[in-house]
Amino acid sequence: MAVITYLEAIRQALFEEMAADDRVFVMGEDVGAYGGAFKVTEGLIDRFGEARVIDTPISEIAIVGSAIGASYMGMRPVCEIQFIDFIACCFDMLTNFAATSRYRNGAGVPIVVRGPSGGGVGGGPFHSLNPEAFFLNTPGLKMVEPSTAYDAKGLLKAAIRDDDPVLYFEHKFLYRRIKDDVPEEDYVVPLGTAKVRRAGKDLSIVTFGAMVHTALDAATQLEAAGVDTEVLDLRSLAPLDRESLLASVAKTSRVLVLHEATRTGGIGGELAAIVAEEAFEYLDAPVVRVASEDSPAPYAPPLEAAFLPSVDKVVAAAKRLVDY
Amino acid sequence: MAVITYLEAIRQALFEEMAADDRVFVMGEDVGAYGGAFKVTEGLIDRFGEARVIDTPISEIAIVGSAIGASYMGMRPVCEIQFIDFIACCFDMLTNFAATSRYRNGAGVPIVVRGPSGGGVGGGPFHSLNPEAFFLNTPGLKMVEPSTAYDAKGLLKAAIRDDDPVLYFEHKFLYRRIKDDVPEEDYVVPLGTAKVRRAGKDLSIVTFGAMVHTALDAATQLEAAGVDTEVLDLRSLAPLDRESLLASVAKTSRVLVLHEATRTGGIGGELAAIVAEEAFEYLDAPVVRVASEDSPAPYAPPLEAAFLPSVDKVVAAAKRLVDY
Amino acid sequence: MLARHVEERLVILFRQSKVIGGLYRSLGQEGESVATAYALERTDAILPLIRNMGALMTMGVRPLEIFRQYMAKGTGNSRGRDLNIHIVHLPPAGANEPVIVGPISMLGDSISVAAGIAMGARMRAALPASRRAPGEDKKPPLVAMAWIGDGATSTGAFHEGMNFAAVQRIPLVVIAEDNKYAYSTPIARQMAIARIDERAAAYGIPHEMVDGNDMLAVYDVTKRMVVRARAGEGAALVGVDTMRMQGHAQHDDMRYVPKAVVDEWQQKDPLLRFRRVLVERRAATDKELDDVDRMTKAYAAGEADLAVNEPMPDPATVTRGVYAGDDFAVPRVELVKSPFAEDGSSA
Amino acid sequence: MLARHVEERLVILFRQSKVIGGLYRSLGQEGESVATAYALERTDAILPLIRNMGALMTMGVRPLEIFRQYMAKGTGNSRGRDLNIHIVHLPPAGANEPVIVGPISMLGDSISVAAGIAMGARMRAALPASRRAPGEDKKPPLVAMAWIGDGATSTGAFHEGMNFAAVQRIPLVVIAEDNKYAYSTPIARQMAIARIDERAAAYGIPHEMVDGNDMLAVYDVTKRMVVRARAGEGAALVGVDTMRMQGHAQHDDMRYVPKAVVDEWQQKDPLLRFRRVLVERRAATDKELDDVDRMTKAYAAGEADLAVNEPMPDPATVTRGVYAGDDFAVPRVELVKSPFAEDGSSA
Ligand SMILES: Cc1ncc(C[n+]2csc(CCOP(=O)(O)OP(=O)(O)O)c2C)c(N)n1
Ligand SMILES: Cc1ncc(C[n+]2csc(CCOP(=O)(O)OP(=O)(O)O)c2C)c(N)n1
Ligand SMILES: [Mg+2]
Ligand SMILES: [Mg+2]
Repeated sequence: MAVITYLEAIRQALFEEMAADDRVFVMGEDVGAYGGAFKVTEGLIDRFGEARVIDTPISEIAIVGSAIGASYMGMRPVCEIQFIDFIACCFDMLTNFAATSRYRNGAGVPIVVRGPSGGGVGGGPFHSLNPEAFFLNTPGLKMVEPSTAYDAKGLLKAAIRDDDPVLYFEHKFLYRRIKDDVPEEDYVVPLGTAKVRRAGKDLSIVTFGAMVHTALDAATQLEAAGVDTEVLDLRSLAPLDRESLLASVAKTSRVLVLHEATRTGGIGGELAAIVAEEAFEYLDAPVVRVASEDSPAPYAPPLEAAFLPSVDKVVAAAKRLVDY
Repeated sequence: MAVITYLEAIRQALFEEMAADDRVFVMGEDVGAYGGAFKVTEGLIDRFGEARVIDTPISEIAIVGSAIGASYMGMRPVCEIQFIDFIACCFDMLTNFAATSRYRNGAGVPIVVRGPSGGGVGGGPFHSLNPEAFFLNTPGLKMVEPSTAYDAKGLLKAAIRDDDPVLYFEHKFLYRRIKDDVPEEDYVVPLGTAKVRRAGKDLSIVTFGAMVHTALDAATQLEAAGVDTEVLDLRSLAPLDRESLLASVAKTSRVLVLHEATRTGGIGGELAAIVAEEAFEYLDAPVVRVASEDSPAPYAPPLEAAFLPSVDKVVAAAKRLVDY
Repeated sequence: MLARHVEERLVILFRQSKVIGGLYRSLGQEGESVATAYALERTDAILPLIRNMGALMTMGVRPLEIFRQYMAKGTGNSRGRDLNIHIVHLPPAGANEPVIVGPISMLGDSISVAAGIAMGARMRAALPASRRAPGEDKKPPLVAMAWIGDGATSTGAFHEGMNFAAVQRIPLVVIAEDNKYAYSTPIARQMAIARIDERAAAYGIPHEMVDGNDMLAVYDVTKRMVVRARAGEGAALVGVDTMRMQGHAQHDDMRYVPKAVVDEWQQKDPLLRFRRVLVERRAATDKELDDVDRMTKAYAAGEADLAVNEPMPDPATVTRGVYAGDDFAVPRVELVKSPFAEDGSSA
Repeated sequence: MLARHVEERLVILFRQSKVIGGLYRSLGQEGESVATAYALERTDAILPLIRNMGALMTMGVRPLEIFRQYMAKGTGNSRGRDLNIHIVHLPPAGANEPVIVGPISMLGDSISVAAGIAMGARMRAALPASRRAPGEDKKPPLVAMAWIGDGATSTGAFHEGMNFAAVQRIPLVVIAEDNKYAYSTPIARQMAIARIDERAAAYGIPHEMVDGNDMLAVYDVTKRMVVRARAGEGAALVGVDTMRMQGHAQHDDMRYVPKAVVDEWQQKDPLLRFRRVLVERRAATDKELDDVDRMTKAYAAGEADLAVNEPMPDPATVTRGVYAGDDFAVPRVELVKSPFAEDGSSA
């Protein structure tokens, strides 16, 4: 075991998968000589050369489109979107082409599209996106977002080995802030499996990504107030691990859904709907959502702090929920 | 009053708004000489000329981008996306540019982006889209989808006069199938207002667009089975008319959310979440969603029929709900 | 100079495309689809658009497959899930078969996918022998060919794909079809250049314009571009000057096209011209060509009849095969003896 | 030949841009931002990108506005909501003020927005008099100018916007900046053409390449394009040859750029060159220029000091002004006496 950062875990996953499988390659803007805007691909070009670490033009459509083509030929491309916000530029290629290809003609598209997501670092309206809800209504795509270094590595390996297109959202706030134990030996975190980060019996906080840490901090505060909080880290957003979600609700009967994307139209709607539809009999209280405010992501630190979900907001909502 | 089709209602709204306000103009692929792929803009060019009915290159980004620019100069552009599926190609321009402009710098973007949506006409995977969930997580956009000729006209007029970017989804299945009474005099259907299409006390079906008619047919069948169904037509998807939604739930205590987009990640999640969060005490049963199956839209008629929500599926779900 | 048997092959293919294409809207421009694809090797990749059915058949796709698709049969490659010529054929790495990726409706998207296919093939060729499939080493370097309409060259997707292919020196040959209209929009409202091949000037790749209704000329120019692409000299674009002689689709009466233009192009029909050339050069007699015509018509009719009787897809399968793991069997595209079968190479 | 006072104005603007730009990464290429914008009229539209702060100031934006933005102050045009030079100024129709649309980060998007602004202005000019604002009739036809980096010309958004402007003959002048890199990516990995202005060959519009560090040459070429655009002759593109002399942003040490290249470009610094020219032509003495330098440095420092003391935005306002109706007051961009104020026209 070694303690490494979330960022290093991603880098290791790329490195090891490329070393183990010649078909894996990386492409994106500035991923080669520069090692990526956040240095996630640092050192890859030295080891694997220009042919497998491709610096592309500023062309998100071509990055994803050519990855699809290469994957048709048996390759395993991993595309970096420099900031995940720019995934909007290749939305068509992902939703219309990649997502439907297997269904239409049995032509699987084993690509990974990854990039730095999320806020909390003063990125402003164009560098703070949490895009999962954009893609949740498109069958054929898979989506993951890790919250720990362990998962960052294991989920990326699983994504690369997966035969379907996987969107891998890495939370840039966690890149260097989160460190944890990662085994030396090869492992994967299977897609579609959530994980209970903290067991509890009074209340379930269902979340993922950077918000897992917010939830855990809130749980610590709530403990002091006598509330025993369960924190469920979804890890996979598509497919969702419905069993783990429903099991947690069955246990606590109270659900707080927490995500960093803005509230209306966010993935919290889907989660709340699953609970309201399939675990209604277990519910003792409304399903509460805590999320970012319904506005674009602002730049100034005081605004961003007011915009994002915070430990305080989570604690307050959780208390309302247990008092219901 | 005159009985006109849904399609004609849209055409009339464009015609009247252009006649009343020189700042309104239309642009899109084949909207001019040809009158649009579905003939929605037929005759406009004869009356208003090429300068106000602009045939563009196949460039969805440029269509929306130039509309934003023109709107900055005080114009009121109405863009046609030939099939709404192609809105994926300008997703970035809408979500990143148009939606955030007012928030960032106070620069409003009074544009309308409209186009034929939805399935049921054998359009296959690329011509059957219901895209509302793609945009629901982007504050700054408004979205509407009419179910009647009256609303088609009134909502489009409201959208054109609105100072924010409005996505106007017209359901192509309804174009020539739906006819109703439309006043001769000018009127609008205000954005953000739902409408009870059928009052009932046992169950609320919350829906919009073509599915309103499916819901009404189901309600008729359910009546025979002794179930008194309320059908709420949302009309506006952003902003949602929460008051009408909650009022209906308070009345019936049972909610069936119905939409034509695929189930997972659809707008039904948001609707169910609102109900589960804000009307929990009224609920006597789970919030049930009926939607298209989680796959791309298939082409063959037997597949499409199995894919789409049907009257039978709605009736069956409604019965389960009242029997809960 | 083309060998006689090549010309004969061409005419058979061309007729096939004519017969089926006549129903489905490539009237007046079928020639270029056939003549361009004919410049490829059997194992190359094609990404046709809706009007390039001729290219499919040139690569050996059995017409039955196309009828199945048009009729949304459960036996077709998309099993009724997608339209007309939207078929995909990804043969095993070592097979002596073409890579085929049918259109997706979002115009322009296929260019970067085509670039990726050719790039992926190049990467495969660099894999260690142990990683390669039996037979793979014997295949010539893959060239990808994609067709694109005048209108579709206005899309951002076209631009990004072309530029990427140019920078990466990818063996991609793009056939840009100036058929005068995109739906109802005349080319002058689509671009401010007079020659469609100048779209390529922005990418620093070779480009040439050719009379699209002169099949032999189309073949010659395309062949040159294919040869240099295969030799590692990178992407190229061929502009073809032709005319869409019917409406965009069946419902379109084309009233926006001046009658004089239609009449003028009627004279230039590629079929009639090619026939004249064949006869002049004594490559075929009128009688032989009439026979070919009858033969292909009958063949097409037979294929259509076969398709008609095949079953529609089972509604119970509607959600199958969205993801891997639930692999819902996909029928392989049937290939017939193609022009490449006989002589190995098309030249 | 430019009149002396024009040259003097230019140097003041240029120095301003240098001082502020030095902090924020347009080092080595500030000259072209100033010289291109200077070819516009006071009432024209600009859509600068992040490195074109000089263009903002040339149009009269008070430096204070830029400091406010960089410091995320509540007093700035975006009220702390957006970054650096992301400001927007949409003056009332009749005002003698420029239209300014600051960058959005999605590269390429601004091109079609710029096209729409110029098209919208043209449409406004066609409105009946009763619909037009007082003073609007007296304004010259609006020309929009947008800047775009070498890297950003690879985007689909660039292509669609350029093509649209070309087809619609929109008075748009695009300044394409070859500054050798896009972040760390050298231009050779961005495009397979040697001259960036050839991007425009695909659109059938005039294009020219100019030494971007020769401010007078940049001005001359740009002015020509602006004049023809204003005369109704449509869009054009000016390619500027320059060099980004710092990393992409502060964290980037530019180790991917060979030292020799940096040294070579150091010799071509636009400021030093312009200074030499001014002195040679006796437009200014060294002493005068040193004075200007001191003056602008002091001015910038004063502006920065003002901004520092202004309040941050109130967190309670975070959701205000997402939609119309809830109009949260937006401070108008402060304009200062600009070079255009004096002589009406810049030429
Ligand atoms: C991105 C996108 N926008 C719009 C359409 C709708 N559409 C389908 S075909 C067509 C015209 C295509 O014209 P062209 O590219 O010239 O090909 P042609 O039909 O002439 O062969 C249009 C606008 C589309 N398929 N894709
Ligand atoms: C669509 C899009 N993709 C990626 C980025 C990330 N990005 C920001 S600046 C930059 C490099 C820009 O290079 P260039 O256009 O040459 O401008 P320069 O920085 O040299 O002035 C990149 C890749 C972006 N802003 N937009
Ligand atoms: Mg065409
Ligand atoms: Mg650059």
